[in-house]
Amino acid sequence: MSVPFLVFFACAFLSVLGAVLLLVSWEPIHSALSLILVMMSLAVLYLLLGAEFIAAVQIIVYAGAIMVLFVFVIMLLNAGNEERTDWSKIAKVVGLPMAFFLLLLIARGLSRSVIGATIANGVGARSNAGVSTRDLSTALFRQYLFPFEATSILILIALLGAWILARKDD
Amino acid sequence: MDPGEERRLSIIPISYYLVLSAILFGLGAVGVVFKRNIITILMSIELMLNAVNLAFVAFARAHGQIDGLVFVFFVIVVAAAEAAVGLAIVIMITKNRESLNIERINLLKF
Amino acid sequence: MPILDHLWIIMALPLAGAALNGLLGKNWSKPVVNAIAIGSVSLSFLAVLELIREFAQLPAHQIPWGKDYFTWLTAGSFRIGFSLQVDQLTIVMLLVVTFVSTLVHIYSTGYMAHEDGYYRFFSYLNLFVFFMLTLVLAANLIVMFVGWEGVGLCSYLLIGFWFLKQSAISAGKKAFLTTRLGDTAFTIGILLAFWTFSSLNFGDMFKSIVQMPPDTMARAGTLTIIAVLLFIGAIGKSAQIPLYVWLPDAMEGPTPVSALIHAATMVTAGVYMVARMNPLFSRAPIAMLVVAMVGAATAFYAATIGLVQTDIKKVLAYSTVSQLGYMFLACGVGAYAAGIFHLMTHAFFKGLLFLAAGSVIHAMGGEQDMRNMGGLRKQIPITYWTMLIGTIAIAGIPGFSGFFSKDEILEAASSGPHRNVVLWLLGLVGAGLTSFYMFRLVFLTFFGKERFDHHKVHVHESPATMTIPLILLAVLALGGGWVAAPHLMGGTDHFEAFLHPVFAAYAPQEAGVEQGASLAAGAQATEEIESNSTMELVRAITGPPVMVAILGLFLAWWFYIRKPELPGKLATSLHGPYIALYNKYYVDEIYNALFVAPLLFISKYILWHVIDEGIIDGVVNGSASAARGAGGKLRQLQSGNARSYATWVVVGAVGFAVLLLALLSVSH
Amino acid sequence: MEFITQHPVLVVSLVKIAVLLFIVMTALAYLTWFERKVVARIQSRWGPYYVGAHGLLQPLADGLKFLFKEDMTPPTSDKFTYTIAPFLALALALTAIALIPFGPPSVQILGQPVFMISNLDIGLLFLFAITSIGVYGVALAGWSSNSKYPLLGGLRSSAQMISYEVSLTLSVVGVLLIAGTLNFNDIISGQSGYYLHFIPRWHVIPQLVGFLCYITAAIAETNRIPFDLPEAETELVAGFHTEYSSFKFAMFFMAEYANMITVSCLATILFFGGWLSPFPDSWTGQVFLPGAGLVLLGMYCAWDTIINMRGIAQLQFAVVTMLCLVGGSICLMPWVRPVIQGPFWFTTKVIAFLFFYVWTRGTLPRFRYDQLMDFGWKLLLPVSLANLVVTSFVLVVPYLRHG
Repeated sequence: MSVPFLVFFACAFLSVLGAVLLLVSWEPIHSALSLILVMMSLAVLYLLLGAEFIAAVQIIVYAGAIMVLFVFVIMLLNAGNEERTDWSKIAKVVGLPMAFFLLLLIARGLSRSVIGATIANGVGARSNAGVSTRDLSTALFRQYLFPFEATSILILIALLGAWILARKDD
Repeated sequence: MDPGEERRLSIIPISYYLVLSAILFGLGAVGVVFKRNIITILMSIELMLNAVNLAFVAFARAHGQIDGLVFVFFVIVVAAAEAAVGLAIVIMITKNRESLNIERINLLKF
Repeated sequence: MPILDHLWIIMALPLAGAALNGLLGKNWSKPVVNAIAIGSVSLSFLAVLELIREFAQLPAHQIPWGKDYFTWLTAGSFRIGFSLQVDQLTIVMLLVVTFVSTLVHIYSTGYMAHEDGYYRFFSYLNLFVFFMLTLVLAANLIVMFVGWEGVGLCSYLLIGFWFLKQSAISAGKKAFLTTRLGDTAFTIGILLAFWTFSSLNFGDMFKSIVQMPPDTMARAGTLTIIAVLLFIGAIGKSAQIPLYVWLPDAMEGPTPVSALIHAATMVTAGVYMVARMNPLFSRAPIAMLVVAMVGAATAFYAATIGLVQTDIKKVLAYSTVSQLGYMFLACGVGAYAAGIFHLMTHAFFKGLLFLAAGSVIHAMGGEQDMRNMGGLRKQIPITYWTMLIGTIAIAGIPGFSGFFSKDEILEAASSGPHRNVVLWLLGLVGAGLTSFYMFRLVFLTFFGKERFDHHKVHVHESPATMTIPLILLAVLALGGGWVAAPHLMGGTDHFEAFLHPVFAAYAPQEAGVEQGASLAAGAQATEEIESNSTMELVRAITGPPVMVAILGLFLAWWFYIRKPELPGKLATSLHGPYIALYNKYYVDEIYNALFVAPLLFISKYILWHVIDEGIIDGVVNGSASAARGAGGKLRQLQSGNARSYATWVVVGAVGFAVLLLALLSVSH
Repeated sequence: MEFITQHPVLVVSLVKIAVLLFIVMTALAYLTWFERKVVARIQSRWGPYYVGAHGLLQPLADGLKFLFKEDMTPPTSDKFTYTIAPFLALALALTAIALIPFGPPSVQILGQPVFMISNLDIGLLFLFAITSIGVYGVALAGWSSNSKYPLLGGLRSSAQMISYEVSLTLSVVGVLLIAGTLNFNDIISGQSGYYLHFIPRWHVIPQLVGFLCYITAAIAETNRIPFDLPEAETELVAGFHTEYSSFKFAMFFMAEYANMITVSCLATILFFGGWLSPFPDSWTGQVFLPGAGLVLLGMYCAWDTIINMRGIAQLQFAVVTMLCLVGGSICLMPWVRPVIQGPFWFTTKVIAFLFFYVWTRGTLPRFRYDQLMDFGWKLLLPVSLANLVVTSFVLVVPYLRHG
């Protein structure tokens, strides 16, 4: 059992734990914290996969910005415990089984299907070293320049939208 | 990282990552369906996005291509935008309906 | 070679002007608008000059010089590039178009000074120039067609420029619809051409025409049909029988417009097209004959109507129609060069005449009826002199541009390869009539005693912006013909020699001689003239055309100066014909009865009430109500609970995943 | 022993961490002393004076006090969050320091650089990653104490940190464009060399605007005066840590100072050439500077001891004097001299920055909250953006010229 395996399973465990906590905790801020836990462990997994930059971005943007925003809003609205209404029937009848079915299905499919099999048999092994930030930026600004700009526009729009929505309507 | 470490890293089969991401995704879906608090539901969506990102990075690594990472980058950007707008909407809704419970917000019909 | 590589500049300049004035000009002062409009056009004129300089240095094998700028549309093998080309013919047209337009623009600044919608006028004018240049520069039929339709549009807009005048609006509509009639045939012709030659680039088309096995039924048939169809388009555009009716009414537009569009450039597009397609026409004898006949008939017929018109612009309009007839006659008898030559000279003197008429109207404060003019000779000398020159030119008095061109046409008709006595006679008489009604116009307007009252009308010479273009055009109307003159003095005809490659390139073998017909004639002439060139010159000058011209002049003088009461008597004695002529043979009325009324009936009672209201609306409303019903049922599904929606999404996702995995395992 | 040789990375790192932790902790403690002294001087007071000579033992006393106070937890608070918040804050603040190179990588033990714990390719990004989640400490503390003022303080601080983080990052991007790397050592070594043979090629010269933006945003990021809204006594008692007491409070306190140190180090690295000496190498005399400085300090202390000190204080200060003199003489040893250069300059610069911090605190009044936000979004952000744009254009121009 090599170090990476230990790291992987630790992080995997933590992330799943976080996800479950996110589901079961009634307090929104606890959900937020557990989600942050998930993100952190995913960041470590990205490092494990040699994607340093993505890991950093994951922390900065997700944990550092998005989740802070969530926490901020929770504090702002002073969101207390979630009301315990009875479950929506559809959710009870369809949602729960469906979700688990989906989960199992995908897991099974991945492990059985072409992708899962071939990659498990070491396509991953011939993958090169972790891509450097330089390569990533080159790809971003050459090949994917247009999508990149498009996303910047998207961000701008989101900014305006958020402003319009959240401002005091007078 | 030195090549030896590389080799040991790459021994972890990609399918592990994929299964993990599948599990996270499923949990996220469950959250979307079950949770009542709008904010929590948004979080569950973020969780699903994260799961997808993991799958992307894993694939990118498997095929030694950079496109997956680029896509993850875009997903993160979009997620940020989505969170901003979504939370703004949440604030709006709570202003109007004094409740974060999504079942109280049932105007989304004809 | 900058311009040669960037032909589009020539077109782009007026377009830019049009865009600027049209979009922003509303709030600009007149000087700015003038600067932009005139500037853009004159710049493209300069560009053309530069182009000529560069074109002169092109080696012969590179002519026609083509440029394919971008692929416009492709469908399978069908590719239309936005491609332009330059050859001698294009050069001539470009020169005429840009030059006359520049002058007309300058003139308009004076003439339209007091109109509102000033900027609108100029942006239309620029737009017209753009489309005209497109038409001329086009290297394939589609691009040409774009220009063709574009100039039609601009003519419509400009005829209806005073859109508060009912008559102007209807005139514009009439022009548009009538030309559309021709254009329909033109379109069909284009499609047929593509179906036949599987390409619409002039070069490729002509090549495949040449390669077609000669004298097969297929070839003769198709070529003839295509040619005739295209020619019908030309008939519409160039106001030939039977589609000439729109041109006289088009005089509702501002006079500069009449000068530019309805005399100098647009209406000659048909002639240009026929000349451009000469390889096609010269292999379709029947089509040629049709062209010639229509041309000659129009030339004569329009002239007769011109005799009795009293509106100064109407007279000019009919004379335009008849002159166009001459051009087609020339093309019809295979003397394309002569046709183009006449096109050029006509552009000069007819543009001049219109502008001068405009100046007269300006001076008379809007009066257009010649019966209320007279004796203006002294008050507006410049206008008088320029108009006189124009008249002499069109009448074909020796030494003036009109003489040379018309003489060449008639010569081609009489002694050319496709010689035909009837056509020649028609042309000859037409020439006589032309000189008669033109001098009648001059005499009625400038001579005799004044038939208007001074207190109402204050006659004044026009401003320099209007007179300078007049003078310039007068000079050209005077001397413009000499480029082709030497042929009469023996020696070769420069103009024709210049155009020769265009018409000789794809000339049919048997017609190889005929092509450069008048050139050859010129050659023979030179041979036999070696001995007595003066003799030849005399023969030309004292030839029948000149005789009839003189005769017309004399009759006009007799009727309107010597015995002014005579016309009235004549009108009463020959009452029937006079009324017929005066009402233009009732053609408009006939057309109304034949086409317009039934069309209205059909559209109203069948198309509107039955098809539109009944079927189409029925379908639309039906589908709408169906949708509403379905929606009413489906909306029960909407609980409004967002989570249930989310659930449905998840269900869909699961379904999709199942499908995906199934496919994967299948492919596995 | 062979364990060490097998896993040099592990062992050396552990040692380094331990040493650094010790140093940083001491530094934190004495930073408070430093601050109080300087502020006192600015207000023409003496500052701490009685606990030890010149109050040198004051930090120790404070630490003990914090340790022995009763640790109270508000009954209505959210226990878990309430507890982890201060740990989060301090842990993150200290982690950030682990990325800072205090000296050149060339100085090595067992093939491991001595003066830095980790040398990441994307060091800067990671630093930002860590500082960006530093918000949680404050925010959670504010929320979890379930009380009015802390909540407001937490809200304010998270809003403020998010706002100023943007300008902070943007103001640094200019430097990144010039340096073309995210690795600290490369950034620093990129600043070696001199304009006109004596002006050091530090990024602060081309990036002056960026530097000003950075330092402003940094002060705001660390919730220091004049941006210390989250703990504005006059408005919200003590802000987010109102409900905290004893050692939890001390952790927040240390976290704040640790953050100060971090941003000062970052400023030094990015704009002032990190451990590079300001003088050209040709001035060989400079290698004696550290030792000489210490010796001089020691002499001053000696004089002070003899003239001013009495009783126990005299004894204590004599020890200080000894330390200074010994340290100075060590630094003057030929094999120590080159090694000590890097850390010496680095710390000198950092101390200068810290002094600047304290100085501003002593001088400037506090912003109003709306002023703060306006300043952040409407002035700082546009300026740093403009700086970024201008920089990138200037950098691109040559490529444009040569195709």
